[in-house]
Amino acid sequence: MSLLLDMLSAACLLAGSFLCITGGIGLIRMPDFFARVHAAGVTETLATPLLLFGLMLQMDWSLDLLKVVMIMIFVLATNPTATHATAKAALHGGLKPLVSEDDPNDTGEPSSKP
Amino acid sequence: MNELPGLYNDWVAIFLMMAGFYVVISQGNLVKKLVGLALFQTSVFILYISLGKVAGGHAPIYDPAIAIYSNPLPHVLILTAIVVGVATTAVGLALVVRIHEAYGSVEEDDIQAADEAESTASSSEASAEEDAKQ
Amino acid sequence: MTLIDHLPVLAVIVPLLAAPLCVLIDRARPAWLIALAASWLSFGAAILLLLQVTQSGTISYHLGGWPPPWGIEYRIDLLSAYVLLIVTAIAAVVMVFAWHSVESEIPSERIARFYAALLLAFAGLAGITTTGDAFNVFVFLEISSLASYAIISMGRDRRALNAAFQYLMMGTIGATFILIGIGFLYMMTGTLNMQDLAALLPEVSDTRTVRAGFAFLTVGIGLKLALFPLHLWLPNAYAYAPSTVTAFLAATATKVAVYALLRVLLDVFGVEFSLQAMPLNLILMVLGLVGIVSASLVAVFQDDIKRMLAYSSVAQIGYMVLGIGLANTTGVTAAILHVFNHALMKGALFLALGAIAYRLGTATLRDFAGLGRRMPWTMAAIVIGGLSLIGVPPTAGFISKWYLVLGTLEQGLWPVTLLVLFGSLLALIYVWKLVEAAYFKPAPANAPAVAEAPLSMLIPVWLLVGANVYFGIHTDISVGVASQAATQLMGAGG
Amino acid sequence: MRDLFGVVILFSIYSFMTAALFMDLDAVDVAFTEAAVGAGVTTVLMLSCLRLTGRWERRPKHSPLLPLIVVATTGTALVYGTLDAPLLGDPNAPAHQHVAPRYIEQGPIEVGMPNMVTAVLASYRGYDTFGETVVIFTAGIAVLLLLGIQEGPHTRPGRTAIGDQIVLRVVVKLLIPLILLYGLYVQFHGDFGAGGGFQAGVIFATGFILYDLVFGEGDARLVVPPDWLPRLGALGVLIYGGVGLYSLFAGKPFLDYSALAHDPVHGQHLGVMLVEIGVGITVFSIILAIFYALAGRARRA
Repeated sequence: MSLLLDMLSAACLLAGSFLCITGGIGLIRMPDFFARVHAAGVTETLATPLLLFGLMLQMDWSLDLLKVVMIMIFVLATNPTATHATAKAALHGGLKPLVSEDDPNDTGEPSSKP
Repeated sequence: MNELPGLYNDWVAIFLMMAGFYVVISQGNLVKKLVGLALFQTSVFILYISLGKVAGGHAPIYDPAIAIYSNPLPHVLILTAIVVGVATTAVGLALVVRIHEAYGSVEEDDIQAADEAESTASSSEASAEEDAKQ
Repeated sequence: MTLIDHLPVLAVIVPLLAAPLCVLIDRARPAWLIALAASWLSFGAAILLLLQVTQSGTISYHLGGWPPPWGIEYRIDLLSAYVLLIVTAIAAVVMVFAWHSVESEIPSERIARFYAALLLAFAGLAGITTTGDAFNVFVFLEISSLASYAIISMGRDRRALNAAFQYLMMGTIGATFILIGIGFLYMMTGTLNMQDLAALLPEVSDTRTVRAGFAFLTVGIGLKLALFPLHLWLPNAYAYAPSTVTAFLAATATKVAVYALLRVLLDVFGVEFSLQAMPLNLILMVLGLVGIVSASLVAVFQDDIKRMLAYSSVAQIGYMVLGIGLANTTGVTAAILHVFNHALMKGALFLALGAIAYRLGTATLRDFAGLGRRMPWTMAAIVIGGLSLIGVPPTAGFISKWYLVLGTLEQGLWPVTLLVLFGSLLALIYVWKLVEAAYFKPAPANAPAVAEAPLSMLIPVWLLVGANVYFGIHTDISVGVASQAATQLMGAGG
Repeated sequence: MRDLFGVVILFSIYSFMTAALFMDLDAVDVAFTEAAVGAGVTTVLMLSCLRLTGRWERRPKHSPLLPLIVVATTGTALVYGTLDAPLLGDPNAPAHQHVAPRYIEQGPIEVGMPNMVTAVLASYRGYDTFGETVVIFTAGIAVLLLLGIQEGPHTRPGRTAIGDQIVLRVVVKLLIPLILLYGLYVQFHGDFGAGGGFQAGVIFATGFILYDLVFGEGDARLVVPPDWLPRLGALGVLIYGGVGLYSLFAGKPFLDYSALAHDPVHGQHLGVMLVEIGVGITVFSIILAIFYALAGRARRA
């Protein structure tokens, strides 16, 4: 049983870490603002709960477990909201998503500038 | 233990400190100077906190199961210092806002130039008046 | 414990708690009355403390009831009681002066908060002089500095803002250096109490860490002190601040920094380490001399009188540092004496200037033309203050210069003596410029009619002028205490 | 980097990293504070300032040589200083030998609370913390002297700051009660775990700042009128000072909490709780006042 828990927890942690790294790479490497928001927001909304879940599997039933659950709820509420708000604000501010793959200058607005 | 790995914490803190210090004295933008100052102070905090660490120690909250704690005194000092840091930053930002309103710029060069123009204007005015009298 | 036993802490917390009261009430006149009462109470406490210390020796007060080095200790010895007396005396006098001056220079809805900030600056300075804990010095230093930045920026000229920002930058760098220095010392000794540090440092004083800590503390205090190459913030800050603020800070802030330097160099590290093992005495001497000569030269060419006196302050700091650098008892006595006397003379001069600014609105050299006849009492005060600045007998300035010259001769450094005298000569030139303008130039035809300053300004000015003359003639108190304090300091380190 | 917005955000990230590092070095209270203050409050204040002064920076013209020399000298001096320093984590370092053991061994007994940092902060070195409270109060006075504070509205304004961010508004509305509740938890749990008056004050202020940012001008100000804030701050300092004065008049030294009750340990506990409340009130009101002052300017401009 504990071996199974350990393996599951390790898998969660590894997956979470992997997503964190890809999110970071995406944040730097993606061509325009909205793609970056996607990388940072969407990826890490999954990454953080995975990491937390991995940690929860290692814990006993205690107050600390409850705290981690609350952190998870908090992150799940704020992270997508922040991403959504940022993207919406950018759209309001006049940034247009990059659509054409061939020519980054196509959109007129240099949206890759933060 | 070898000396090198045992001191790297200090050196990292020193490197960060000097980065902040460099920003403070070399940059012309007042907001950036304040960021540099905050960076400088925060890095000093790292130096302090790392000197309070005891190998194998735990956070200094009493628990019957724990025997070794890290030193709580640096933590207390740095709590105070953090407050001092944010207080300084707030006052600095308020000053920057007022400077921007008064001078229309937050670049040190512009402000210096405006100040000098004002000083020479008042003194040349004075000498002109003296000339007129004679 | 009776109330008398609480004097050390009362001298500091009375102004410290009066400040929030001012904010809570938020009306101009009650705020002023509170500030006035607090500063005079604090002054009274300081007098009693000095008496107590001269009679029964050093007082130690354990805050929170925890014995040092675990708790914070207030430790009043002769030196701190002496400096505390000066700071509280100047604050008490300045508060009397402040009412009219502040009313004319600060927007009325901000006066109450202005007094709160002034009280905080004062309480911070008083806290530095009384505490016996190294980290507590940093905390109170920041209280006084933050309040000073705010009240300096209240000057009417927009350049006051820039000056305050420069001061904030320099001051914070200085404070952070001090923090680093304290950190290094704590790293090597494990204590923050100054007496404890003094006891533990000799064991580890050979280490590079202690030497670096020493260097950072000295440079940090040097920044606060406006020691010669680090003085750039001072002239602007003093020139553009409101008159009350200039008078208060010029007479106290740098003095407290000198106190901190004395405390750290001679008490915590001890004379042997600071002035003999490290080449600091030479450095201090050279910096002091360069400061005296260069700042005096710059002062000669200033048109704005506040600026002129600010540069003169830099030069006077040079004298004090020179006194410390001489590394003999006479030199240190001279430095301590000059702390006292310079507070009196600069306080008098800047207050008199404040009175003139109250009547005229500005204080440049050309405004002074013919003022000797129009504001006779104020100008007479400036002349006597100026004489004291030059060091003419029978003013207080003479006494401290005399001890300084004695100190240099004791060390056989006659070129230094000559330079000190040269500095006085330069002071003569810039003071003469004032006198010439005021008494020998006719008032310009279109000059506005001005009356003599109001009595509430003249009394504080003449109190300080009177003190200048009094301590020039009756030297028992000032010299007596200063030389005892110097002997204590020099003796502490061997 | 010419974009100051980026600079500020990077600083915020740096601050957060530092907090993580502090956590690793066992300084939980400090980590908490650094995250709340450095990454939170400082960033918000800096951004409010940028909104007024402009986002872009001009390329500096000065030669970087002199600053480099100064920095190199200072850095060398520092590295020189560390050469004889105790190594990281060395339990025999002088810093851990002299004063600290008493805090660790006696702290929980003499002051009666498990969190040694709170014990040292509020009792052994309570006077430093009093000074710290005064520092933040001073900063508040300074900012108000410089910027003034806008009077609050008397009726509820309709317009919001950020257009039609429905998702944001709903989530924030759900979160704010939790944030305030958490602030209270941190305030009163500081004796046992990480936290205390300072952190609680910051968290509480953050809740209000968030509300003000999302729901636009005025709403938050109806709840706490801006012109009350400096007085509230003063009140906090006076609570702290009052505890000190009480012990002083009871014949014990200033801030000796054992004067507060017959049982010294009980008195310590009561005293620490009272002064933490004072700290919390001051920090909350001053941080909020500083934010209002900066944001109020932005709206007028």
